[in-house]
Amino acid sequence: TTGSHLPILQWEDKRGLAFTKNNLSYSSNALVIPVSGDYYVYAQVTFRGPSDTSSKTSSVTAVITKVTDSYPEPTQLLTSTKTLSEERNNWFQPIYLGAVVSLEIGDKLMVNVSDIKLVDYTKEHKTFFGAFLL
Amino acid sequence: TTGSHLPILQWEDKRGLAFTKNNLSYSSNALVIPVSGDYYVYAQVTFRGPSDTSSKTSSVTAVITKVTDSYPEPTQLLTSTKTLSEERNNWFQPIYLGAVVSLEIGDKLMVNVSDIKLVDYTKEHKTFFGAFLL
Amino acid sequence: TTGSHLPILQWEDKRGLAFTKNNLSYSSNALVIPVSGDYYVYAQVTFRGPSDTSSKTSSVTAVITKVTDSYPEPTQLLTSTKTLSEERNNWFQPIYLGAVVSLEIGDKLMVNVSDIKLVDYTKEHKTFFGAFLL
Amino acid sequence: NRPRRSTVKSSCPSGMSWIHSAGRCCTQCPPGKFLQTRCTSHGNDSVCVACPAGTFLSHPNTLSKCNACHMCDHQTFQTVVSNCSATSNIACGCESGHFRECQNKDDSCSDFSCKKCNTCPGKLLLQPCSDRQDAQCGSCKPDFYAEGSECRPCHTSNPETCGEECQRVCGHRAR
Amino acid sequence: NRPRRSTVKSSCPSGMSWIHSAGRCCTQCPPGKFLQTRCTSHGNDSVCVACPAGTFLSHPNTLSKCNACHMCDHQTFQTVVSNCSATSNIACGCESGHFRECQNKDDSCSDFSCKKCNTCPGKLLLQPCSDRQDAQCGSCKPDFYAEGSECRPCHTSNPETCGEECQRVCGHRAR
Repeated sequence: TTGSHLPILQWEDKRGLAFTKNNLSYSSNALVIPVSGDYYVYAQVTFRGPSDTSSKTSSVTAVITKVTDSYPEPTQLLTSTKTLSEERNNWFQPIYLGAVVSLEIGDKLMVNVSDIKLVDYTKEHKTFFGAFLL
Repeated sequence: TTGSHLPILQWEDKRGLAFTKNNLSYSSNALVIPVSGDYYVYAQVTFRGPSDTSSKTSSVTAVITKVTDSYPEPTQLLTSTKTLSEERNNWFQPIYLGAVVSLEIGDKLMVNVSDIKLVDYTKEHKTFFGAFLL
Repeated sequence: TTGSHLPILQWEDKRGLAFTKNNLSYSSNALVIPVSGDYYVYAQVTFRGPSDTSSKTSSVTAVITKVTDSYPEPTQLLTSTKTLSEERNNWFQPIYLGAVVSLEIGDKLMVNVSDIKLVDYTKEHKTFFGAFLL
Repeated sequence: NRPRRSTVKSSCPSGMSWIHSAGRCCTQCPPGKFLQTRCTSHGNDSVCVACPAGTFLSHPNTLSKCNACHMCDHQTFQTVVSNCSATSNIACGCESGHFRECQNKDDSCSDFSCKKCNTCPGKLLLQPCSDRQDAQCGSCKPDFYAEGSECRPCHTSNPETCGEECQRVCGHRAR
Repeated sequence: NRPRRSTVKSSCPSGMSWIHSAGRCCTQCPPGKFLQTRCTSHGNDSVCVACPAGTFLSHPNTLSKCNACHMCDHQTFQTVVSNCSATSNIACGCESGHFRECQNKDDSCSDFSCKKCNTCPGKLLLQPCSDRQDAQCGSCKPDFYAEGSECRPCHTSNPETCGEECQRVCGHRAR
């Protein structure tokens, strides 16, 4: 399915507010599910522009995707798309995603975005990603 | 109180990513609370337009409403309203809502929207609704 | 760090949908953490304008901040900033924030906003703030 | 399978509600009161208590809490039409010289913005500004000439700029 | 009721903090270090360890983790004014030829966008571009004539398009 072909965000998993515990680990851009069950999965991506004035961005998209050994194609779990009407130069557009999904041990969760150059990576409290077992 | 007079969304509760368990059941457009307690209730509605160019939409609204046997009027639990500044033709506007609310056994939760014709129902990962007991 | 110098919102903690329990108390504009642990912290702020036409608002910001005895400066936990492109007069802009953070007993959580005059305080289901222990 | 008649819950006579924990119908609390203590299976009836200040309930109920009153948005020209009472939520309207522009197309118009009424400068007033509708302006008043969507008084027109329409309306004077 | 003096927590002498689990005041860690192991009630003192690379703490503290350094946004013309160290966060400014437009009206201006400085083409420079303020342009330089908000050099003006202002400023040459 689509979304998975979009660039994948990399995350910091130790420093500052970031942490992993209860065996929910982070490796090669993905959260790895240690125990099968229902998880509340969430992410916020702050997009900001323009990165370079040439490319007129018309929309931004954030997707939380699941990769599993039991199926060759990634699955889009949560998607949020916002069109941009801002002609002004400096714009900010936050996107928040969150929902309960059923996951299996070994499943990997990743965040894909429409354009990595538009992601505000400068402050940990503006762009973040997480999950917790219910 | 208001919000309840707005059209009610219908949901898929079995296929794909959708599921219900622990007796939290879905019937006639509502999640039915099996056990009194505090629940984290959430929903995302992706609005997109224009449905028909004639009706100039100035804003979109999503509301999570509670219907209970103990009171004849529905109660608005969470509401999010966004004005639309997009004159461009194709626009997308996601709205996410989530919070903890105290619910009683038998209470029903529904999602109302300002205009059903503007809701993107095409993909399960773009518009969703759920709740879990804390 | 910044964010903390922005005005702090006051909250209703008893009437209507508002409640506190399990010793998570509310005092002087802050939720006070009773037990160290990981909490899902969230807030929605509905901004609306114009409050007065003179001040051209270009963006709105909501921040969830932590104040702790173990460090003299508040820490920004979650931040969401949205630029406003609406020239029209009446606009609405909801901002939702939510994530898991590790908190210590006695830590205080507050919500700061870029401009209090732009916050829609009229309905409890449009602007809210909460946390629960995982 | 045939929908099993639920033995647990049966409909109650009017003025009463089924209380799950008591397994029987108990009297509802009247508007303005909430159910502080539920009736019990062995006879104690519902204990109802008045809604605290700032809260209300408009209907008979078995709620454990009253609803919080809304507030009017004074920053955007809203005014209080009727205060919140124990039995009814606050009602908001618009300051004079403003009308209500409903946010949703439904009828209740409970979510609205207050917009300035059109004063129809220099125009005939077809319909005055009302609660939910802007004033309707007609054509230009006598001694006013149309310029674009505006109506200008003849006495301010000067010969150089007095176009066709202006000549037609104010003609005799400008010559 | 009189606020009960909390027996649980008493204010500590400077340089020390109340440690809940130890029920006593213990020495704080200095800036640049975090509290790896808490002091205990029976005598072991706080064990402080240096903040790992990419983290910092600017004040004495009893935090179990250091704060993560921010980063400068090179994509929007930000540059590093001072690198993150164990005791202070990174400080960002704007590339030359840009000034900081603060996002919030407060003074700290820690959230800002870098805007291109006005180069005042053909105009007198009243005030050069500074960290937080755009250049202030004056009127047209000698041999430049005003056209709208622009200033155009006389030598590019040609007789047909040389309007009133252009004549006035560059008059002698165009004739």
